[in-house]
Amino acid sequence: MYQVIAEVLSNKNITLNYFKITLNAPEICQDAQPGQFVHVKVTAGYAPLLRRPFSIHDTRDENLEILYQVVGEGTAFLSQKEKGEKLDLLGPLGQGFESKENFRKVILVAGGIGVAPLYFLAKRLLNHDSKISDQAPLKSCHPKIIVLLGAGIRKQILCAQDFKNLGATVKIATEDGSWGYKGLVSDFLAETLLPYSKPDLVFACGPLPMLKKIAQLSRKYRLSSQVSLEQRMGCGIGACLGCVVTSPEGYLRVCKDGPVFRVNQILWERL
Amino acid sequence: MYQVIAEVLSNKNITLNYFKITLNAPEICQDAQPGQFVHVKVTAGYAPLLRRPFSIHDTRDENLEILYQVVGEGTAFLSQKEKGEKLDLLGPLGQGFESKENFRKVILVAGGIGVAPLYFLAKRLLNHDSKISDQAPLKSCHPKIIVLLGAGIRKQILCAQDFKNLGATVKIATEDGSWGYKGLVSDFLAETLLPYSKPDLVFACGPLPMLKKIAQLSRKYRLSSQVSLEQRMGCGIGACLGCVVTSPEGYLRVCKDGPVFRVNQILWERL
Amino acid sequence: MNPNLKIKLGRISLKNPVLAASGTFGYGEDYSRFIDLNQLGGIITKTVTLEPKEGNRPPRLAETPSGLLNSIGLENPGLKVFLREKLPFLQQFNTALVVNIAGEKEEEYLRLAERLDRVKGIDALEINISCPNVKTGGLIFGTKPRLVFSLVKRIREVTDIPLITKLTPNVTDIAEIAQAAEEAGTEALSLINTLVGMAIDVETRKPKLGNVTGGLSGPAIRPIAIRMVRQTFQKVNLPLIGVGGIMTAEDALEFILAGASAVAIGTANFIDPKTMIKVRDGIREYLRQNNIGEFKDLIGWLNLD
Amino acid sequence: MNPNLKIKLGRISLKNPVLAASGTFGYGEDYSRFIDLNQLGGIITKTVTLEPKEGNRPPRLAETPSGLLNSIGLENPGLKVFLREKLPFLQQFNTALVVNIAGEKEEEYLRLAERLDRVKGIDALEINISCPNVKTGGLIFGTKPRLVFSLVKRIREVTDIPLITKLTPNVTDIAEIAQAAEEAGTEALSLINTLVGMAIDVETRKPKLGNVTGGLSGPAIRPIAIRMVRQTFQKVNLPLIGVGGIMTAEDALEFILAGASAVAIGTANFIDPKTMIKVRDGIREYLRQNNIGEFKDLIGWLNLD
Ligand SMILES: Cc1cc2nc3c(=O)[nH]c(=O)nc-3n(C[C@H](O)[C@H](O)[C@H](O)COP(=O)(O)OP(=O)(O)OC[C@H]3O[C@@H](n4cnc5c(N)ncnc54)[C@H](O)[C@@H]3O)c2cc1C
Ligand SMILES: Cc1cc2nc3c(=O)[nH]c(=O)nc-3n(C[C@H](O)[C@H](O)[C@H](O)COP(=O)(O)OP(=O)(O)OC[C@H]3O[C@@H](n4cnc5c(N)ncnc54)[C@H](O)[C@@H]3O)c2cc1C
Ligand SMILES: Cc1cc2nc3c(=O)[nH]c(=O)nc-3n(C[C@H](O)[C@H](O)[C@H](O)COP(=O)(O)O)c2cc1C
Ligand SMILES: Cc1cc2nc3c(=O)[nH]c(=O)nc-3n(C[C@H](O)[C@H](O)[C@H](O)COP(=O)(O)O)c2cc1C
Ligand code: FES
Ligand code: FES
Repeated sequence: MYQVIAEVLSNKNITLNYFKITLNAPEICQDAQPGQFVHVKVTAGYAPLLRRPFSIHDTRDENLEILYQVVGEGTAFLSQKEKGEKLDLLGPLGQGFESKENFRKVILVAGGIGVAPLYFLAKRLLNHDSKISDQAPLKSCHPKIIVLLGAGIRKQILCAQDFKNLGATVKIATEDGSWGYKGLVSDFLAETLLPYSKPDLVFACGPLPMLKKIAQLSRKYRLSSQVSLEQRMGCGIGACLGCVVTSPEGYLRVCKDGPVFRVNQILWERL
Repeated sequence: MYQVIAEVLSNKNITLNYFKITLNAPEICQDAQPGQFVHVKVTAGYAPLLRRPFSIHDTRDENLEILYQVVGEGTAFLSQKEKGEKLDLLGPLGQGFESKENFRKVILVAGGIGVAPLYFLAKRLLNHDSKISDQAPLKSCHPKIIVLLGAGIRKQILCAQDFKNLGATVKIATEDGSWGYKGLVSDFLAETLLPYSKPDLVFACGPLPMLKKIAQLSRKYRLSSQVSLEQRMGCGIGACLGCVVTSPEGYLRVCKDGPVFRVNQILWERL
Repeated sequence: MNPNLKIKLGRISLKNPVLAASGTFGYGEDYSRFIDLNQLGGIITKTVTLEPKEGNRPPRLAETPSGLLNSIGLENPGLKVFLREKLPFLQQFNTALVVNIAGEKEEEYLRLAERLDRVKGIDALEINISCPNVKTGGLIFGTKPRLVFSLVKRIREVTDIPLITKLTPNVTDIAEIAQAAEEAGTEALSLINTLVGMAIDVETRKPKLGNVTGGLSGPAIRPIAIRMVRQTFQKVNLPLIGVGGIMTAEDALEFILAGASAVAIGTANFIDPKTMIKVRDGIREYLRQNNIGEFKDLIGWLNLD
Repeated sequence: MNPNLKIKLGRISLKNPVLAASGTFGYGEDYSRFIDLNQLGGIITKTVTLEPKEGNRPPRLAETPSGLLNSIGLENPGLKVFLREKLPFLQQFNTALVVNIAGEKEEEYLRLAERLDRVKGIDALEINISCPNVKTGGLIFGTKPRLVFSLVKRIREVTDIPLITKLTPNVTDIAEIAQAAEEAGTEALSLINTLVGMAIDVETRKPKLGNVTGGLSGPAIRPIAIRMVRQTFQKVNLPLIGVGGIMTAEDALEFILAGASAVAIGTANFIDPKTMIKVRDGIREYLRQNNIGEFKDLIGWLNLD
């Protein structure tokens, strides 16, 4: 966990309102685990007042990548940062995805911008990254990784080729049917994958309804699933108790106890 | 008086923290009188919350010029506006400089950025501008115009050549003596000009101590002087009563009763 | 669909729910150069007192984060000049006219109300009770339910013009004050007036306002105002005019969902004279998008589960 | 010149006047990864209650213009866990340790004070009186001088640890509450806690906070906090800790010139964990530039003419 002033190396509009920013942040890259996030000060002024959390999309040596969608004031500010400018970051923060046992088949489910943390995860799972956590190596032999990418329309499907380049199997679902399965990615999972073969693990990130559906499917098929949750954050480091979600044992902090949770840690009806 | 969305035609850093911005604002230019100002929304956000007032430095056909110094948040925002961006302006506002009688000799005294409104005034006085107010033509025959420019250091002296090009006599005072008279421009006026020849009118704009000195000299030499005052503004159009200064008959609004006042309209000891 | 924006605050009829807040719009003249006053739901005048009032010494304005401190001090030309020079202008427009009045003694309010009672074209009086009450040693009228009750009741007795009581937020329990005004017979309530604040220039070590303290307005105070509207809405049965930091239609809608039947726009006029028109249009657009035909159906529509 | 930043608040000695405000700094662990806690004037813990408290339902945070609404609801693990798991960590540092306590009944405060009285290394207790008092039907303790007097006096009787009373700004006259606490024997006052506010999502028509209302903090409230510090400074003879919207050294200096002997930083920690260090350094720099050798000479130094 560091507070660093990171230089912007590039900040590109990929498609529609999606951007990728690359920052020089050696310390954060050194420690980063898939599923962790950085808490970013997007402006020097008071609008917005608070930092904004973003998943770590990738690290390459000293360079940190964030994949983000412009949805409001803070992300709009972020999208205006230019090469050479500096950003104040806290990170890496939170608990990432976990995978201790050996496994053969893993499904990654991304809804929209939820793809952001899953690329870094796939990379580690497929051992494309030498830096595997010392405490918890994600994987030792090559597993089969199926990545489901879902979005509203074709243009919103991000990173498909990147996942293929890693050696993952990529499947697409769009709500308008302009690419792949026509419908929600969670329905795709429910209808065409789970009934036929049970994965060892499911990792998911995306909008709440999608995650709820995955929680439901996980109960039905007795899957061990992990999801990355969102909640509006204050401190981002566990001190303010502002970002809680409800678990059977009381409140959990998204920023410190998460953002990645096992589905059974969460009281889904309270989200 | 109009509210216009004006396009930025250029915005140049002239020297140090001084800038000149040119805006396309036909209606405002049409009506503008020397000494009047525009009230500018410098940002879409709430920091700063209020508009910022700036004297009209010049008009050329449809183009309005503002000469400004970056001193805080608002002027910093203004300095970042680029060609093609739009600015929301109210103007022309307030009472400008007045000169009804014929006169032969006029002195214009500028302290620092106070030079801003005086260029437009000199231009009109010297008939370089065809558009002379219908109600109150500033001058009909060519008078002698002496412009005193004062500042801390040589680099802060603005527009000297511009005034010369108009045909005015320009005299300089700098506090460090790096150009012209060494000392305050008001002392220069007091020591080297007023004792020898009485001008018909003195027009001044600059920091408060300078204006106070001019008020004092005006009493001493029975001069009819007009000064442009500053006060923090709310509405800029006379409604909020936020920008008042004290006169013998009560408060006057800088935005509507001024910003140009005759020195004897003001209770100087209350400023 | 063209949603109906008309709304009645008791006996006061507004063609739309957007008014100019007292003290930020003068007596309308200045703003009439920038907008068509006929478009407004109403105009609440700058506070009028019985005698002319000089106001506080400058500087009278200071900016704070998302806020504005003012210490105008109710400067106004007094009732006589108001009636002679300001009112005729305002009477020309097809918009509700609310005259805001204040005094340092109950008698001053009563004299004002009596005199205005005889004047045509005034739709309501707004009673500004944020003035220090000289009799009770400078205590603010609006902070004591007992004083508010007595004041409103006595004004009620001398005039038949609908009364709006404007509440100060500088109190422990605004709903209690609201109830006192309700019992005394006010037709509606305006809330909130400004919160008392202060700012200091650390270089000169002087207060930024000549009067040392001033009233805080602008977006900074909006969450407090919305809460007070909600709190009051739950306790009284009167129409409320929500005021405090409204810059956009969305802000206005927050107040309306919290329980306001109308809104008044203050500080935002300084930033954009067209704010009120834009807010009105934005409310209409929201109703249209949500298929709500009547503005009044939106009032207090807060989803709680 | 190296100005002396040491300051005493009654019996409480601070090495510099910058503290962490309650509830924004947890129990110090999280922030110790980012700053050296030994550099701080003091740490005020998150409120501790006798029993564990679950807090309010999420969402618990909402942003407003220059402000933050929170409705954490005093979530904390309770006294026992605090003593066992949180306190030992805090005791390691060379900085004043202030434990903030709250209860719904007087007895809860008393039990807390009694138990903490026996613990080493606590420099002061901060009494959070912004809790609803169950006995008086949910009325907030801090809004009634009588309740404040009784509460502080009784706590005073059960412990010798210096007491700081933290005042709520949601009152008509904060100085009156301050005086009650003074008479009851508090060593110092902290002001202000958050202002009650509310925000609504106009699309869903739901309150932005699960708890509907919350406490407003951040730069938006600073002018109100400064005014309250000044107002209290003029009425009581106690050292004051100024809190509310401090983001920079300049902001802190406004409070100090208004009469605060120290400042506490809340929301700003979220935005920059180094804020407190920067504020301390900035105060030192200001003293140096103005040739003031002793921090304490600056307190309340307001130029009025
Ligand atoms: C752990 C974590 C990781 C995240 N990773 C990414 C990422 O990699 N890429 C990315 O694009 N986004 C990510 N997000 C979401 C991102 O933080 C928000 O989109 C961003 O904070 C919005 O800021 P804004 O000022 O642009 O929008 P705002 O103006 O604050 O809000 C715009 C809209 O977005 C909603 N919103 C804002 N913040 C959140 C939030 N934290 N959770 C849910 N809804 C919110 C608001 O309710 C509003 O409807 C992540 C969030 C969390 C908590
Ligand atoms: C009628 C009028 C005409 C003006 N014409 C010009 C002009 O042509 N060119 C130009 O550069 N400036 C002009 N000014 C001054 C200009 O308005 C201020 O410099 C500007 O508002 C500062 O905004 P800011 O946000 O950058 O500074 P802020 O952060 O608001 O303030 C920075 C410093 O400037 C002081 N300051 C800010 N506004 C004013 C003000 N209105 N009067 C006095 N002090 C102030 C503040 O007290 C502070 O010390 C004029 C002012 C008035 C009232
Ligand atoms: C400059 C100024 C002057 C004001 N004068 C008055 C007044 O004379 N009478 C009154 O009742 N309220 C007065 N107010 C308060 C406003 O009517 C309004 O209640 C307050 O500003 C909050 O709304 P806002 O945030 O939209 O400005 C004044 C406000 C400002 C900013
Ligand atoms: C998230 C959050 C939690 C808080 N929790 C507490 C608390 O437990 N006890 C308390 O006395 N004050 C609490 N406060 C109030 C702060 O201590 C402080 O008084 C207030 O936030 C104003 O200061 P600021 O603007 O610097 O944040 C909390 C404030 C915030 C923002
Ligand atoms: S954001 Fe503060 S605890 Fe999670
Ligand atoms: S700024 Fe409003 S009256 Fe001058």
